[in-house]
Amino acid sequence: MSKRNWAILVAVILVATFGWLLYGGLNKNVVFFLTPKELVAKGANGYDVPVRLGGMVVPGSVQWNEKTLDLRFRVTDDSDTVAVHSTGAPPQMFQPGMGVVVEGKYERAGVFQATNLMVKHSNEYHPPRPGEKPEEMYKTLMKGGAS
Amino acid sequence: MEASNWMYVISAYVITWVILLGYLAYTHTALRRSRAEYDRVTGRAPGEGDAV
Amino acid sequence: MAFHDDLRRVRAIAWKDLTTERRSKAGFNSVVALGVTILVLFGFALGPDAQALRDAAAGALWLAVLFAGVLAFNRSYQVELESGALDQLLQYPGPRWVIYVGKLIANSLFVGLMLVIVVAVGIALFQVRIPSAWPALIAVFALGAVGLVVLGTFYAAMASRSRAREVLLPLLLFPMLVPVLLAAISASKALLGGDLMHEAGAWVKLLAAYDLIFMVATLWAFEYVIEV
Amino acid sequence: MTTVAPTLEAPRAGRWTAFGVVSIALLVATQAFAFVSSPPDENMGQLEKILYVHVPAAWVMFVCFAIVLVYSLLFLWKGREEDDLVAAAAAEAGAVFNGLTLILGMIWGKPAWGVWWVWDARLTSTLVLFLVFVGYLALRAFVEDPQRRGQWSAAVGILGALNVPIVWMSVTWWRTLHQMPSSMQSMAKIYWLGMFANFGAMLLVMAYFIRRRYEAAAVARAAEHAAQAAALGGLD
Repeated sequence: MSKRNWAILVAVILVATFGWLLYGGLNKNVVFFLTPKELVAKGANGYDVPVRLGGMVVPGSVQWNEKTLDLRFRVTDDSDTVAVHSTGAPPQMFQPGMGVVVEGKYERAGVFQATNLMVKHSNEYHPPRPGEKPEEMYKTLMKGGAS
Repeated sequence: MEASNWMYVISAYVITWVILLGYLAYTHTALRRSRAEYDRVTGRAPGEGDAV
Repeated sequence: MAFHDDLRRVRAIAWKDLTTERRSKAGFNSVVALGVTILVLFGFALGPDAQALRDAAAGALWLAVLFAGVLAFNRSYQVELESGALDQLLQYPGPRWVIYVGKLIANSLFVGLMLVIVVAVGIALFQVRIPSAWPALIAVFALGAVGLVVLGTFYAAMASRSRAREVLLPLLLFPMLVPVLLAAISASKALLGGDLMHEAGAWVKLLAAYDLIFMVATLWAFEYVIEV
Repeated sequence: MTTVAPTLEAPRAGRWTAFGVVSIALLVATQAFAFVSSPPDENMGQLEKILYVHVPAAWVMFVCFAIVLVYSLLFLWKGREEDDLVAAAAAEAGAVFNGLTLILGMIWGKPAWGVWWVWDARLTSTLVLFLVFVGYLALRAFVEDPQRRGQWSAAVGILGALNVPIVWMSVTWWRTLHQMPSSMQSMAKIYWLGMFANFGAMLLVMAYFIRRRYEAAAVARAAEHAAQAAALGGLD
């Protein structure tokens, strides 16, 4: 095989393999976090093992106790909902309706005890609509207790 | 809250410029050194060659 | 016919390397001993908790194989460098990839045998429960070993002939191995835990794809590496 | 071992200096434009302004590694030493922008996500890419013979570039904390404009860096050749 044909063959195989990976090879099967539906579906295997849980904070579910630094809220993926308990002040972008990822353990009592709370931002960037002020929601959350 | 947000934004821009200008300075120093070496080896007086 | 000749040369080179190794068993024995030692050290670091050991077993096994393997890769060129035999090898007719494939085969057998021993010891030390999907686990270990040997043999061709052999091989090899190692560790871990998340399949796909990518790319690039 | 002295053309005095001054000034201008023109994001607030340095730096990093790939292939194909020096210059600039991307991402991650660092696929693969090209630069530092250095680092650069698709596709292949790439639909026009203006300006700065690093390496090689010629009692 000539040097040139050899190089072309190599290039074709590389492009084909990358193409296979890009289209249909991996379908987000590999996850950084579980959704509530997936965590619930694990059943007994999901309890008391360290996992990450990701989903949307259910609006109206957030309870923040400023004195004991207890934060309770529910996380949903529109299919299942899991109650989460975390301590300490949340990241400043934390708010109802926002995506979050929590690290911790799902206890048999049905509450996810989070040791770490992270905000998962969407890929949307927009200025606030008229009348809205950025971060106002966070302030109301942090000052007003339950929102 | 807002003040700390600005801290992050400002430090991001400061670090960007520290790294970019730092690397810029490094490229110029390295180029000047190479040219000096070239001039020394070829026996030309410094500065006689190509301007940086 | 020419291809047949190439295969004959491949076999000759693989045989030569393996014979050298067989004659001096000390090399193989010490590499295996190092792999087991690393496993023991991981055992100390991870503590006595049996469940913690079991969870970390996949990662510890692969890292032990990696660290021990690095020694094997540099060794595979050292014999020729010391005796100046590499120049002779390059004088022979035929394409350069023949040398690479021959060394790949020899290193695969060397690392494969080492892996079997280290994994067997690891399974005992870390109290790993063999899952029912053990054939898949063996396939994952085989695929991971292929990726390790392909990149290790390729980068050692450069590193073993450079000034900073000891540091350069890990520095070049370890980051490049991350796709392969991460996929192998994650797939082994998933399979050992019963694959509750159904993620092992995706990792095996990634592992197989990167094995193929690296194998083809190194086969092509080896000529440029060995000639100078 | 036949190596040709790099035929460095004498650049007209000030031509590249002017290019550098203009590109730096342009970057200052686009950053000021984006900073002033963009209203705070409804969730991010002012943090949205980090967009205009983090994302362009990441894109410029990808461009650098693409240049490494192309010039490494060119060098192996044609054997011109200049191509090797361009690839090396691009790899160094790529490592600089790669490091910048990582640092800016961490500065953004702390207030936006709540953590400096997570081991998700995007962050991890970007760090790995950085280490791959640190290895590339180390290899060059450890090998003296120019022909060997060129061919070896070309092979390492080409194989290293095979990791770029992982970084690029990581947010699509895996479910990560890092968000998916934004699109025209998911991002307000004014942010989009600021991002692209900054990318363009940073691209010019990158070009200037690569040119200057190439020039320094080429002059150094020419000096080595002249020294060799003088030692041999050559024509000089």
